[in-house]
Amino acid sequence: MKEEKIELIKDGKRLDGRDFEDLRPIKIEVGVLKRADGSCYFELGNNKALAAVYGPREKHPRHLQDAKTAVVTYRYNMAPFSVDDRKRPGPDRRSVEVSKVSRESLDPVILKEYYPKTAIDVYVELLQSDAGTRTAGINAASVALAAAGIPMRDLVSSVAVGKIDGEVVLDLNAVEDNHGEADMPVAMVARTDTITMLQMDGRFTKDEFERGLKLAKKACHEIYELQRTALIEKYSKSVGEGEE
Amino acid sequence: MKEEKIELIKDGKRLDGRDFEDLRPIKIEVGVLKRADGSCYFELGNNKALAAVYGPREKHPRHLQDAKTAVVTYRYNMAPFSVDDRKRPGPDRRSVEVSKVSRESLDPVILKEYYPKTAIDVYVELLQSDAGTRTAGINAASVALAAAGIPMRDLVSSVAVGKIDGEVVLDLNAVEDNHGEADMPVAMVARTDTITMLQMDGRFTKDEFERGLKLAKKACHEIYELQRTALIEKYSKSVGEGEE
Amino acid sequence: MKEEKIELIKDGKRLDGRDFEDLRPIKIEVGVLKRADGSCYFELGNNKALAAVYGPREKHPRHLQDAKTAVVTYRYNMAPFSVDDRKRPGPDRRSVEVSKVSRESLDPVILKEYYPKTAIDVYVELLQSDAGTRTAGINAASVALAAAGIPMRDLVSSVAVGKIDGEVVLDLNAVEDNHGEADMPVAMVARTDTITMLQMDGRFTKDEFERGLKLAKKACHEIYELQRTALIEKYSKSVGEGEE
Amino acid sequence: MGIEVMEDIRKDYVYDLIESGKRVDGRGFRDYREISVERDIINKAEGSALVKIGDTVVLVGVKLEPGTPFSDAPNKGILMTNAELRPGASPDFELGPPNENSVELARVVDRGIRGSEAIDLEKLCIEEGEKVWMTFIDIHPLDNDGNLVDAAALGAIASLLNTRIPNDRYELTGEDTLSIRDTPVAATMIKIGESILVDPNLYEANAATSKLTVISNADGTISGIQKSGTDGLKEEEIAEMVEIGIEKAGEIRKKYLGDIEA
Amino acid sequence: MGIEVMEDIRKDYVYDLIESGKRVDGRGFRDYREISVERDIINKAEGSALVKIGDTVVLVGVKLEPGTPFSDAPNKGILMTNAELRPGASPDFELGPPNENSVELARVVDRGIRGSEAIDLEKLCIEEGEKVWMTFIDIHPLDNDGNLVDAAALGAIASLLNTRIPNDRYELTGEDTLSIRDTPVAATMIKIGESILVDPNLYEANAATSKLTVISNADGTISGIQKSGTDGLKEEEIAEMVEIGIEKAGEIRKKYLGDIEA
Amino acid sequence: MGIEVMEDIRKDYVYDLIESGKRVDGRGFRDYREISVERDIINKAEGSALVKIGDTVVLVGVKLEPGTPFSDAPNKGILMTNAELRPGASPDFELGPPNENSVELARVVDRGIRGSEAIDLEKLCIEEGEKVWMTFIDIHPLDNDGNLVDAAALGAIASLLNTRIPNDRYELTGEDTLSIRDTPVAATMIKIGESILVDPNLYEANAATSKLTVISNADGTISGIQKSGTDGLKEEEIAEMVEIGIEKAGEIRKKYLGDIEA
Repeated sequence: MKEEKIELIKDGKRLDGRDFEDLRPIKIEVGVLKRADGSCYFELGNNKALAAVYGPREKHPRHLQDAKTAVVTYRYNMAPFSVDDRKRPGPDRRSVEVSKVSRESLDPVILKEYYPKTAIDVYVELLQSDAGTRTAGINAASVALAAAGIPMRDLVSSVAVGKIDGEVVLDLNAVEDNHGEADMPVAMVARTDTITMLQMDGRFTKDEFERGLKLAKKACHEIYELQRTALIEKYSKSVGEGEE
Repeated sequence: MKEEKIELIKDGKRLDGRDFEDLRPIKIEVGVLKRADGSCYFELGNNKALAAVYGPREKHPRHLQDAKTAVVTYRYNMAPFSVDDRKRPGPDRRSVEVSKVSRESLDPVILKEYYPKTAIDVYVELLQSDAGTRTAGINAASVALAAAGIPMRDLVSSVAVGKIDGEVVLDLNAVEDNHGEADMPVAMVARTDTITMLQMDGRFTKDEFERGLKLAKKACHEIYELQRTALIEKYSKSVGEGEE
Repeated sequence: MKEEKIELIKDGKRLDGRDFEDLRPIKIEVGVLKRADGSCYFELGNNKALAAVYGPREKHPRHLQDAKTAVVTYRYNMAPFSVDDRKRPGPDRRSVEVSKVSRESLDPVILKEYYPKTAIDVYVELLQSDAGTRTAGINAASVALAAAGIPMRDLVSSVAVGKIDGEVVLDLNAVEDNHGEADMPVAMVARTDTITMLQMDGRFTKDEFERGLKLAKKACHEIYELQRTALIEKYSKSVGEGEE
Repeated sequence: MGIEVMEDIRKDYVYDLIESGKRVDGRGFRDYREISVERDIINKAEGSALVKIGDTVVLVGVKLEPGTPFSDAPNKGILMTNAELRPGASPDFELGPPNENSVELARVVDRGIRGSEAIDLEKLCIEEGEKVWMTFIDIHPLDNDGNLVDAAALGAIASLLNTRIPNDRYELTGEDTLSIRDTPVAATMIKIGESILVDPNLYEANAATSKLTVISNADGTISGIQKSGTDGLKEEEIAEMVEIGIEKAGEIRKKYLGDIEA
Repeated sequence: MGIEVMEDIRKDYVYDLIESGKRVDGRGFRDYREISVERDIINKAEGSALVKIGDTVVLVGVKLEPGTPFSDAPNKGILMTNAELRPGASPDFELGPPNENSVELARVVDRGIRGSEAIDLEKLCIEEGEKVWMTFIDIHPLDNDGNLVDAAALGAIASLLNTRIPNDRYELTGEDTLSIRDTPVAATMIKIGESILVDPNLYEANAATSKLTVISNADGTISGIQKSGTDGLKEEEIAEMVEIGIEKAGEIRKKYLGDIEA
Repeated sequence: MGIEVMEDIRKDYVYDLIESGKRVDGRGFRDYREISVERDIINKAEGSALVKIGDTVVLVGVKLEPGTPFSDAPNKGILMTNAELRPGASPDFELGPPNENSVELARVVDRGIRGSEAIDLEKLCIEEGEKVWMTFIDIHPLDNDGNLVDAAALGAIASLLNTRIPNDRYELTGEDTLSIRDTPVAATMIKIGESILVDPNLYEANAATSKLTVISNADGTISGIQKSGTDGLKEEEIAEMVEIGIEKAGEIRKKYLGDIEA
């Protein structure tokens, strides 16, 4: 946060022209990969996330199987060229933590008990990053799980809120994140308003926190509709084209 | 050894006021941890060692089980803040070797054949270090094993001897170790005078070596009494308090 | 390639006095190790390669067994002191690739189906290196496999060709390799002229490539005879000495 | 299998008790276990604290070393927070490199300190662009009976408040005390059934499916939140937990960090 | 076991088809699947290309950073080529550090570029002996339906042809475009039965026991060859494959890199 | 299981034989197997030696490279001793990073050299605080038939005695021979039953439950001791072993290092 102070809000608008409560442009493509059982490409502004889902498939080695439920893994990975300074390949502490909270964000909706002893593996690649990558990844993964035919209670939708120049705003981009005062990624089951991921850093008053959470909730509803629409379109197209 | 020459003995006394054959102050606490099956906190001068013992418990993965005996592991670890220059976390070559010789120092007294296919795991944390850490660790581990109820032939006691300013002395501290001429850590079953660990570096004449070994032997007897007393006190207190 | 231009051919001869189509001196010793099931020491000029073969033996862990054939592993390793700048111990990307292509160079001749579920392990140590190490390693390994009694269709022989000062020549040494224009290691089953390894880097015209391949072929036949002779000599000696 | 059955029984027991308004150790839902904080117990560390919350024991040590600043912050010291779940502290901890739990523990504590700007990193600059103080906070759990994160966060700030800058050792001059501007304190809650409990012990933590850690500052602002676990929480529940978290942090701050001016 | 039986049946099917002169997807033996190359799609990379060959998709990104030259080449930039077989791209790829397949993929692509001297490394010297541009080519397969190497090699040279030197980001001056002097293109062939097939798809690649990749340049010279697989090849077969490889590379170069002056 | 039974039988055989005063290979209890030392066999190394003790073969190579001194010893060269138990040397050695046995082997050899101060590290200073010679001793067992440590230690000192300083390669000036001031030699003994045996071969080493290595110098002083194994030793036994060790080291030194002035 705050390397040098730059003005992030001018005349009531953010640097990229957005209002405080605007999402960046979103683009969703379902079923973009051949090999994966389910996949989704999700763009959020300049973030490009690709999720591939495999499973339910045999979990090996066997001693990692769970006799009662499927074991869900989630690997968030930034491509080396996805950021200004090349990222060294391989997991780092940040990606380990992001993978954990992302997995937990999806865990409540996956009907894991239907497939004991199996693995459901979610791989999320960030091909380009501009802040908000974990939320883009969760949105992609949620759709990819559905596309893979994994039985789910519902979709999960995710977005971050933050604070820049003293204002609570939606969906920070990288400049806003680097020079802002707080960032709070949220994931939720939009239909039931159940929060499945919540992290925060920077500094919020309790009031700002509550306003932020409401803002995130509203945006998650929007994202949920986009996710649903993308899945329905894909499905009707498949049916229309006689695909399976 | 010997970065720059400093006088380690003045008027027949060592820098910390000890005589040649004096141990540093020792403090032993038994059963200091809740989760471990047995534990011991052992202070030797400025060394603070904590041993936790788990087992006998199932050894996994299974292919590492021994059908005839328990498998003993011993991990010696220095906390990052236990030394002047922060130690990077994780095992290094020194700790790998110390763990090996420490395990072998205890191996002869553990009745491993009573618990085939199991694991007996000894974890020793050096929270503060001032030379002689492996001996403090072995003393702690030996008591923790007994406290865990692991059947043992006897306790193992350990101390180092060394050479400073040409004199064979007991139990070097860090300044003496860094500027001294030799260091020799010894572990033994005090009651049977069986030596179970012996290492030496620096330079000793054969005579110095023999005198050193005798000095170590004498000190191990002292330490043995302290270990025994600590265990008895703990045990009587437990009984007294109606604890188990 | 080409650090600085130096003249590699003078008066039609190479710097070490060889003609274009000359191999460096070769020395082969069979059965040089006691512990290995088969072994071979192979010198090619200043390269010193030692191959040790173990197997067929039980493959563990079991989940790596193949129910139909033996699993062949091949590890190429340069000793730290085998090169001018000390090589850090442990596999690097180069040795991983060399190990793969070397294993594949031998795979076609090993009758792996005779020993399902087993391991055949080939370990090649480069004790001194002077370009052409992978070919020396394959030659050593091929003989060591035969010496271990592993059933084989035939021996594999290997050599590199390259281009220096515009000429296609056989068996580059390190100076030639560093300042040359192309290098192409080849392995083949000499008797059937079947190529089992082929790699190339630098730049060749199609014509140079074809001439190079012919040159390599001719040299592999020479090497094959040396390998065969070494095995026969060892065997007759063993019989003569009443050894097995 | 036997172990799993035991665990299920234990979870049921914890649940049933809570349904009837009780906790396994008799505490109220909003009560912490007994807390103690001992400072400066490791003389090799620049700062240290041994924190006990019930039977949970965490040792935190702070070390400072000169190092090179990051190129995008040439006049700032560097903060590194690390946690190792040493296998002696619990039968559930395994040998090996940091796993997702130790990484999360370290990063949550780190973000709390960073977000509160408790350490004035600019004061840790020795020579701009060349040399700054690297501050290592090492979290070393000794006994895990649940709620490591609150103990670790409390240990971290307690250590920092007593940290000396080792100018002498590196033949440098400058201020000898680390300047600390705020006191972030973590409070962790779980939801079991419809109840919210603070400071879960190990049984409770294992029985719970969602957990929320709230890190808050002297002025009541929040500088870190982390939800974990496999179940969701409602907005109202979270709001309530944040409220409780701030209150509990205030009590802990007053009682255990109160003697220190921040 | 079930899976292995399936695989054997599939291999037999591929074989039988080829014996009768056909390929599983109806192509001729010397035909590539449909190829597409999209450039400059990752704005954080200095150069990038998304290459599709049939259903195989590989993303390649190029990054440049200042670094220290090797002591034996003080006036030359450094080229590093890396490939990660990300587990999302195939059920056969596993998590973990690079294995022999990813190492081989990266090294074959690397040697093709190095052998052709496509990059003028001397132009990447910033200050002799002190600072040079390090050029990282990162190969990131997204979907593996066979023949990753041709897609990766094509993606690498396509990316390089559009790579900008990020002088601004590092407050340096100099030329802003990477100077590329040649266009190495890989063509991969397999032998099944007595037939030679170009651009094997995944079924074919799994059925084949030997594979040859030939990397050739604008002038028809060869700058890389790699045989892999567990069966040998005859000299005549290799000669034929090299010939085909050069021809195919020429077609690909003209069609997909043709708009660029090299 | 079959293997374990075989091993037990073999151990019993070794024991019984020793009880009757014999060794498996017919040697006396105080006899080494045949030793040979070949020097300077690796021309890429600055020093090297191939040591055979019976069928045990160890190759040791010494490399020197300029490097940065440790900050607490700015005028001293650096010594690094490394051992890799290469899997070709024994069916018992496995691939992978150094394990406790290879670490112990390297460290015992290292301590012997360091304790004897055989290398004058101050003479390896090139420029105080800036540049010193880093001396790498790499121990590379080729065939393990027991007692690697004595072979490795002998190989190390034999290599060092012939080590050239590669000033030319690094365009430096200075003395070209490494100054060696002492010749530490290791002698290893085991106890089987009530007998002490020197230079255990593999069968004997496997049958023994305790082992003692004594490293001693030209003047009869000791510069390293290492006990290993799972059984204890009595003070008198150790004293006897130390006495024998010094004597044996003297014989080896005279015979195999005697032509060199130390």
